[in-house]
Amino acid sequence: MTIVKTKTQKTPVGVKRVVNDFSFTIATMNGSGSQTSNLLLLRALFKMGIPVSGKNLFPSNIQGLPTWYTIRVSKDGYIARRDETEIVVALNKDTFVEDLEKVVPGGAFYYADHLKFNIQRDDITMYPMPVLKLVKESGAPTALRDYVANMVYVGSLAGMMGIDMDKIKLALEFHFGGRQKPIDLNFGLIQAAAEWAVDNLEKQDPFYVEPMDATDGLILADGNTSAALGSIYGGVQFLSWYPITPASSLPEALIHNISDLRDDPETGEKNYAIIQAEDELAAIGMAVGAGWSGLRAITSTSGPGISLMTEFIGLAYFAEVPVVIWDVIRVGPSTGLPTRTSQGDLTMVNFLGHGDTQQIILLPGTANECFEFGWRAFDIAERHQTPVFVLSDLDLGMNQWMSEPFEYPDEPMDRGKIHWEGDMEKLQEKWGRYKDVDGDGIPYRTVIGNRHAASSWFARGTGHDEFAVYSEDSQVWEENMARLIRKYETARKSMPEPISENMRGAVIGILAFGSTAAAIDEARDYLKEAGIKTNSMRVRAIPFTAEVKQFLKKYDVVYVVELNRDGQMHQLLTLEYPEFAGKMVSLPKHDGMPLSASWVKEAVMAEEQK
Amino acid sequence: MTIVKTKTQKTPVGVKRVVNDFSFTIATMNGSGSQTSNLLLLRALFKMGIPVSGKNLFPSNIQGLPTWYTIRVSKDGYIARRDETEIVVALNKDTFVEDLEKVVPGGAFYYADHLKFNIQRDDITMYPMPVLKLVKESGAPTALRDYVANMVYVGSLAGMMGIDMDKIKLALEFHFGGRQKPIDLNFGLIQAAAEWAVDNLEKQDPFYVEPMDATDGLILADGNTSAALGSIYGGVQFLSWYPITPASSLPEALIHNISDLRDDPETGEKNYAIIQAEDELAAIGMAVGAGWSGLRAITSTSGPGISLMTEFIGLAYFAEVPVVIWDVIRVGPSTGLPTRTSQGDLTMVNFLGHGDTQQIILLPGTANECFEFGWRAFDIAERHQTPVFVLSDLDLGMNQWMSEPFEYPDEPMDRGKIHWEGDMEKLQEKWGRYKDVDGDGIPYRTVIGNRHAASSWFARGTGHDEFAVYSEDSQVWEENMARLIRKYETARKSMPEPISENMRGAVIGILAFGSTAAAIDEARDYLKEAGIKTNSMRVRAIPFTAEVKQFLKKYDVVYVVELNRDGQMHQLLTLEYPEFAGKMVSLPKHDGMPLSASWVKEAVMAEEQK
Amino acid sequence: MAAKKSNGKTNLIGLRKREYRGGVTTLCAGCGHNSISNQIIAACYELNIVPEEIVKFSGIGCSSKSPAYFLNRSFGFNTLHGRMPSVATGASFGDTSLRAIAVSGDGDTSNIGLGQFKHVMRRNLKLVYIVENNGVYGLTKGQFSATAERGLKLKYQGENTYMPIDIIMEALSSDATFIARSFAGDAKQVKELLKAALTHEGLAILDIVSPCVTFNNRPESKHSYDWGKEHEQQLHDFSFVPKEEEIMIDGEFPEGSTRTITMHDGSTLVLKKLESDYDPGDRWNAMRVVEKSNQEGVLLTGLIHLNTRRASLAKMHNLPEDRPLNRMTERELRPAKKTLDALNAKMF
Amino acid sequence: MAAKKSNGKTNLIGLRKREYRGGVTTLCAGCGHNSISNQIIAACYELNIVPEEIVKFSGIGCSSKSPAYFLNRSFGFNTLHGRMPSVATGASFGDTSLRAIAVSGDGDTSNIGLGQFKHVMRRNLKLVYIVENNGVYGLTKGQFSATAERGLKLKYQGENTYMPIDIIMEALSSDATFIARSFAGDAKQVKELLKAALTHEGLAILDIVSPCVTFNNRPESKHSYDWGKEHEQQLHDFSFVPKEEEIMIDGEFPEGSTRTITMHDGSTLVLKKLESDYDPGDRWNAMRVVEKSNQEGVLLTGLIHLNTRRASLAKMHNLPEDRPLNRMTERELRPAKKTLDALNAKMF
Ligand SMILES: Cc1ncc(C[n+]2csc(CCOP(=O)(O)OP(=O)(O)O)c2C)c(N)n1
Ligand SMILES: Cc1ncc(C[n+]2csc(CCOP(=O)(O)OP(=O)(O)O)c2C)c(N)n1
Ligand code: SF4
Ligand code: SF4
Ligand SMILES: [Mg+2]
Ligand SMILES: [Mg+2]
Repeated sequence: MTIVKTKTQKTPVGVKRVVNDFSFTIATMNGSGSQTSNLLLLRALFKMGIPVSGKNLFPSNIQGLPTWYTIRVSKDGYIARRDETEIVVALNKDTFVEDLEKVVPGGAFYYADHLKFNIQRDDITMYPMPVLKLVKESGAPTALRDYVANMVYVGSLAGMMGIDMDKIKLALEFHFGGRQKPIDLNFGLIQAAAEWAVDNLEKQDPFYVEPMDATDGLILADGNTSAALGSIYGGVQFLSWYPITPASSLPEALIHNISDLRDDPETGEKNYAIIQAEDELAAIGMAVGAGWSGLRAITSTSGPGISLMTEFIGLAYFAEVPVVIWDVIRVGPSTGLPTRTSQGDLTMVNFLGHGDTQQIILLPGTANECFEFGWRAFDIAERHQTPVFVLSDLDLGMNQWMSEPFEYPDEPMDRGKIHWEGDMEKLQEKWGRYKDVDGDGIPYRTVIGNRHAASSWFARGTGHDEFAVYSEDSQVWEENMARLIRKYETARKSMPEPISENMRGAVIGILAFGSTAAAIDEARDYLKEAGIKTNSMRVRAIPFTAEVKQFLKKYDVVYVVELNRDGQMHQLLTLEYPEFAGKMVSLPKHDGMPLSASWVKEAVMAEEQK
Repeated sequence: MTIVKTKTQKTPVGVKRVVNDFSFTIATMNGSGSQTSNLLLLRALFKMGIPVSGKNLFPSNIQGLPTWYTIRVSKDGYIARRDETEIVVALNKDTFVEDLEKVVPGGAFYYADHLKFNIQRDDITMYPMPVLKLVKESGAPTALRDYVANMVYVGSLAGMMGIDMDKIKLALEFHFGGRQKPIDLNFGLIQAAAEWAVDNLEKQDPFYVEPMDATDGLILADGNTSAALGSIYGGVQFLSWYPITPASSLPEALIHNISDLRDDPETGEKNYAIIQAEDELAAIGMAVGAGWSGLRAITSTSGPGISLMTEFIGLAYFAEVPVVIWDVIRVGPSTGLPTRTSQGDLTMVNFLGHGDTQQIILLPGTANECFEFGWRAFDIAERHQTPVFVLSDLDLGMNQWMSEPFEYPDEPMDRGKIHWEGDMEKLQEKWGRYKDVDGDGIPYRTVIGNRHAASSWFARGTGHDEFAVYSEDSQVWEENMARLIRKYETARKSMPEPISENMRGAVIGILAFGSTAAAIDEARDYLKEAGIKTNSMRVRAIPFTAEVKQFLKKYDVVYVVELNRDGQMHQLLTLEYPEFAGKMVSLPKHDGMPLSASWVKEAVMAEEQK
Repeated sequence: MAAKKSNGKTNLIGLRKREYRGGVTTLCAGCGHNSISNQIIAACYELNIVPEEIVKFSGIGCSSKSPAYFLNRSFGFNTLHGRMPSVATGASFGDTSLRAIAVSGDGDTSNIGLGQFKHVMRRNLKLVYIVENNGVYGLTKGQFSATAERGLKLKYQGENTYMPIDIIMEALSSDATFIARSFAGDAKQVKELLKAALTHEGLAILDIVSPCVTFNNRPESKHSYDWGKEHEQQLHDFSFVPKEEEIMIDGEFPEGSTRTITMHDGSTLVLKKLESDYDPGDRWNAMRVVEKSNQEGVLLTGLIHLNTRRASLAKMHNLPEDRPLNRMTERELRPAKKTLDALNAKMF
Repeated sequence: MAAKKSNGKTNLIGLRKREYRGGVTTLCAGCGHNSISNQIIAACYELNIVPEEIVKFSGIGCSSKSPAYFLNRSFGFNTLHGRMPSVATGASFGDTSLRAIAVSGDGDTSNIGLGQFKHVMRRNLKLVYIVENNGVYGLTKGQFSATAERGLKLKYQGENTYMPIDIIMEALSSDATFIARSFAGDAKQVKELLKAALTHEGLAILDIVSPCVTFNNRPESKHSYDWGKEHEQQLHDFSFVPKEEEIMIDGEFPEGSTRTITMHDGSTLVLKKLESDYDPGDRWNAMRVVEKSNQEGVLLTGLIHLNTRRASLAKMHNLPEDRPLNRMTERELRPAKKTLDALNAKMF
């Protein structure tokens, strides 16, 4: 590795450096290719050992509408979204004015100098960047100019804030998979921009980055890719999907990674199949078919797709077909805000399907957990022969998260109770597909291709007895449905347990799930500073495990924080633990944004002061 | 009207007559045409002034599988299903043995004498009927013989129990719309059978019917027909549907009745349109389109159809389109028991649609109410510009119910807040489709065809501001969603209030909804006899009105009785009133049968004795 | 001789062209969908349609967003993915005097929406149904739709292995009553076909190849501008003559080389023969010609099939002609009180 | 000379016919669906298929119940209304060595299921897809389905006003690889076509007119026994010769009047010319002939189209030939531990 040297700005006299503790936001237009440069910055910072997080705020549009990317560096390791931004990079004339307003006093405003606005703010520093000029000088082919223009801000920021050029190079090499030509072109421009900035701009803001070692051993990954990889390690055999934001990148990551990891290196043969279905009705139908045939089957979608899958989920629940459904939630109801994040599908999924149903729901909160639940969901689905939902969200799924590295599955695959020919031979009594032999509500199943003459059965969504024979008998119906409750209760015992964080002396609890963990961790620190000590619990599955009850029991008040309007987790907790309803306080937020610690802090403080 | 005279059996010596207080069950094969004779009996009894109810227990099959029809006569006016049957009429050899077992000791067993089984019971009376012989003698054309064979049991029962021949004739005339030929053929056979029975059978059982005047002014109707008629009086303008048991007879009744009531008598022109859609996705889509265009639109279905409608309901909720959806519930999950009754779609409908939604649900409990909610649902839907669900069930929808007569709407049609050209002219400020002008959460709408240049707007399921303009703004989203809660709270105030029945000194409450009312009323009498005084409340709508809370507050214990596995009404009440969770006891039953009073009594007693 | 023209500033009903415009497009610069929107604006302007007498519908996709970018003064409903036909069907009964324009995408129509697409053709709903066909899902970033040709290779998506669905063949097998194909790059033809479609008393399918410049515009792709420009072959030189105007056929073509068809409202379609005479009335020939063109790798455009004999959906419903259903009042809609007694008497 | 026969009690794999039976039917006596079930039993018996090597699928309807009434020893899945194709697609990957038989109804396929029907044809799933076509929804008591002819009058339903969907035309427009029509009243042809379909390496559509005796069997109805018997016209005298047998064409027809087609597994289809020679390879001619027969009110039966060149869905997926996916174990399915470090290193 060549060590790259470039100049960086000196700290101005009289300014107190703010190091590794601020946010900067890049305002561009959708479809302008800025995603590459933003990721470069994020990765370079991460490789510098600085805790970092990036949030992409994009419109439901392909090209032309405003989009923002915020990067937060935090020496304290906070990775939640912040409401404030110290630095703004303005490349979009349509939002120039509002972008300028966003900068906190004392902050900095970088802008492309061809965006001519006669507005100034004297409480911040304004840095014009000669984007067109530098691009022209770079010698980039005309077709690529718009695209590489984004490197100018990378370079400018690097020079002005002190981002390591080495690390940027690394990130570039990673991004271009080692292809030298684009690496050189882009890096040349970055360097030129950095030099230009150092030579021509006068640093007045106090924001700097400096190397740390706080990201050692960590990874930077988005939840959808993590889930895809986890599924591959979970032995996924069948994926059917239909494109939808923000879920598409899960199957797409699976498609782009599975060949290398799973194809037979000699023959190229595959032990899985992937189908882009004609819609979500078909996607879930295929996955249910595959699950029934003995494959580890998955589909992924978002709210509108879940709605369309409703009837099939009821069938899978009742015919007891293992299948894994990832719901990467966006803001609903209806088409809603397709590019905004939400935790709003919880009650719907919990009660999904007409008639009495109970769904198993996993709630990952980190990229690492997306990987883990990626494989574990198959074990749970096959063990319990039932659909398993994994509820992620746009923020977790599509943004880059700093996380513990993926861990290799610590348990062998659990294919559940499945009889093959040999098992059938050994049976003492007549096998019945829906017979509760072990008293745990989970029967034994067989799958197609089993050549034992007594192994076949006829699956259906209509009433059936223990031998899968059609039945309209009242008692048969009631017993079977009661067994399904038993099965659910069995599942409860092996659900991923919640994760708690404790503080000595806390009498207040905060309960949450999924992607809001980072904001809550951070908020708890602030609350502590404000004299309010809290313990927190992050629930990771429904049905709730025993720890949830203990948590609710323990505190005088428990704030239930979540990203939806109706406080859906609060609703499910109320239903399950009405005895604690009096001390649960619902704190829902539904603005489509990743949660910020300051909102949590304010919300809790407001309640506490009541 | 000719008064018809036939002989009836004398009471055997030493037998204490049981009058107008027993049940009899007719066991036949599906598709054998017995529905006609069963209804004849039911109607004749009703016309005799005897409180009566009929329950059809039929398989999911067109021809050949066993089917039972139970008629209960009750001088006390009880119309719930009973678990016991005093008399069985056996015409199906496949179930002969089990049918024989069903008769309570002291009861009677009528059977077709060509069904040769060498089984006897000496604790009941066995009455063979020479079905084939009498049919042959009737001179019925060969093609009709199987069909008219059912008249033999009508006649036999009439003769032996004392059913008025006049009334049977009346019922026949009604059934055949006055067509003399079939009336004569059938009536001839009935008379012959009655005479044969009186002459040849020796009455030993004590069960008789006698005229009363307890049905004066009442009607006998099934819920689906009632709903259809109510909708016609509600000014239904658009119906789209897809066949499904047990909902099909609602649109079919509408189709068969609307022409007479609504077509222009001169031109034959229609002010409504009906479409059998290709599936439920299309049925709801059409209804939503029609509702949006300013028509009173309805669709009806059962669980599987509701599942398929999920996404459109979310759209209608969020785009604020009035539409009425009847869910005639059958047993789920999945295809379940298509011909069995249930109240199992409650939580699913309540949380229907991804994202945060709140659905308005009406819960009729009588035929009269099906009529009323038939028209009222349109008013509620248009007033609140939202989907309105009406949850009926197979028992209420498809069985004949004694009920108060239909009442003409006591309120003028409420088309809600709708602006036409003239209204637009008068506006002082800019009209906005989603603007909460009145503070009740309900905005003003316009519909297509409005020629005012400022009246048009673009409906969508995506985020929108007060002027229906696309918006991804956080605050706009939150405010709009908060307004939808406001609207729901406005709706709460005008929901049909619950109906209570009180007893002096009761400290126990029973809360229920829908078709279970009859069983609960009856059970309360039995409980009283057993020393347990109860008051009851039948909830008729969600959102719950203030009375519900008062009821829960008032009693030491409230039993929530319903026909599903998970106690779904109990769940919704717990969610809304967790403070009373401690005294609510869930008593769910999910055997697919109409509820019986004895089950309710036993269930409550068991709890009380705990 | 040229046809009668408006004064240039306003059309015959006194509206300016901008009164037919919509909001500013948010689609990509160069997207085929934008040029189709422009032709819709032009066609309605030139046809002198009152914008309030149009209703717009769409499903979900880039294409389906476009109704927000034309005819701001018309009502519109941006429905669900693949299920616009059902909403349009229901809404059409509100006021059957209106005309309806629907925009859908190839994914919207041929993937998730195939069932509703086929069934709305069966019903012959009076609707101009435009499929803005680019072979990909634009809005979700370029996955193959069912109209993508087998063997098409896209950078991120790899190779398409399935047989394509041909919108026109589907319309022909469903016996739709107006079937046309065009190309967003052929503005004049798009506009003339739109005008004809707007006068059709039934379902008019317009399958318009509308390139997605962002995800599927490589020259070898059958939905690209380049491919379209190189391979378009017009069935005829098509023009629409509104009923107000005299039909004048200019002298270029010898007699006998022109076919004229009269629409319900009296307008005329003029089809000038190009290579061979084509009879859009012959559905079987249409199938043959379309399949041949597919096999030869030609983008055949023009009015492929027309049948003016079948009644539209609304016509089958015997509704009053003089006033729309959605203006009816309680007086008409609620049966009189006296009828109820008779009904109650029947309830036994 | 007759083909080789089994000993009469068992077939060549030693199974008795009753080992191919299912549960007792609950369909109406005389229902066309029952006779089709019987032919499925006969075809599988005669083809010496191991029942465990068949998988059955169906949607919802009377027809869709019938898989419970044949092949008790085969696995089966009675899925959702109209959505059998997707379930069959997913399940087919469990073990691609199996053969699959699907039963659907006309409502199941042409109404709610039209989209999935069309898309499964595009994918060429290896599946015998039988449409038991009676023009009505039997199980919900006789409402019109989309295949009911326009103008059909039923007592309770009134008159059908919509254009019918023709399953065969849909299959042709979707370019399905095996397309046949038959009539439940023509048991022999049904059986021979079934055998051929069972050896086809792709999707085989069998549209079988199967009268609903309870709701749609009046002689004037196009889905009735009477109508079928009177109007059936066979395209050819069709027979199937399994690969184990020598092809012997009996002398009735002069040379040149017989067409033989070899299937993937080496079996042969023998098509004897009746009125004119018919080439099932020519899709365009098929469309013409089918449409002509529809217009003439003829029930044209036989093998309408066959294309043995296109690869089946499974083949496109490059799966191992030697063992089924659903028997693979952790060793094959979970990548080795060492691969994870490399992955983690890439996560930045
Ligand atoms: C039920 C549902 N599934 C998926 C999506 C996501 N989605 C939005 S647009 C689209 C595809 C649009 O493709 P097409 O109709 O071809 O339109 P284009 O963008 O190419 O114009 C999809 C899959 C959705 N909105 N709803
Ligand atoms: C989603 C859904 N909608 C409606 C139904 C009710 N349903 C059951 S069978 C059937 C129609 C079956 O007709 P067809 O496929 O023609 O079969 P047939 O009974 O005529 O053989 C319908 C509508 C259902 N089961 N599921
Ligand atoms: S992504 Fe494609 S279809 Fe969508 S707006 Fe851009 S060019 Fe048009
Ligand atoms: S109703 Fe019709 S389709 Fe159903 S079993 Fe009876 S005859 Fe067959
Ligand atoms: Mg497209
Ligand atoms: Mg049918």
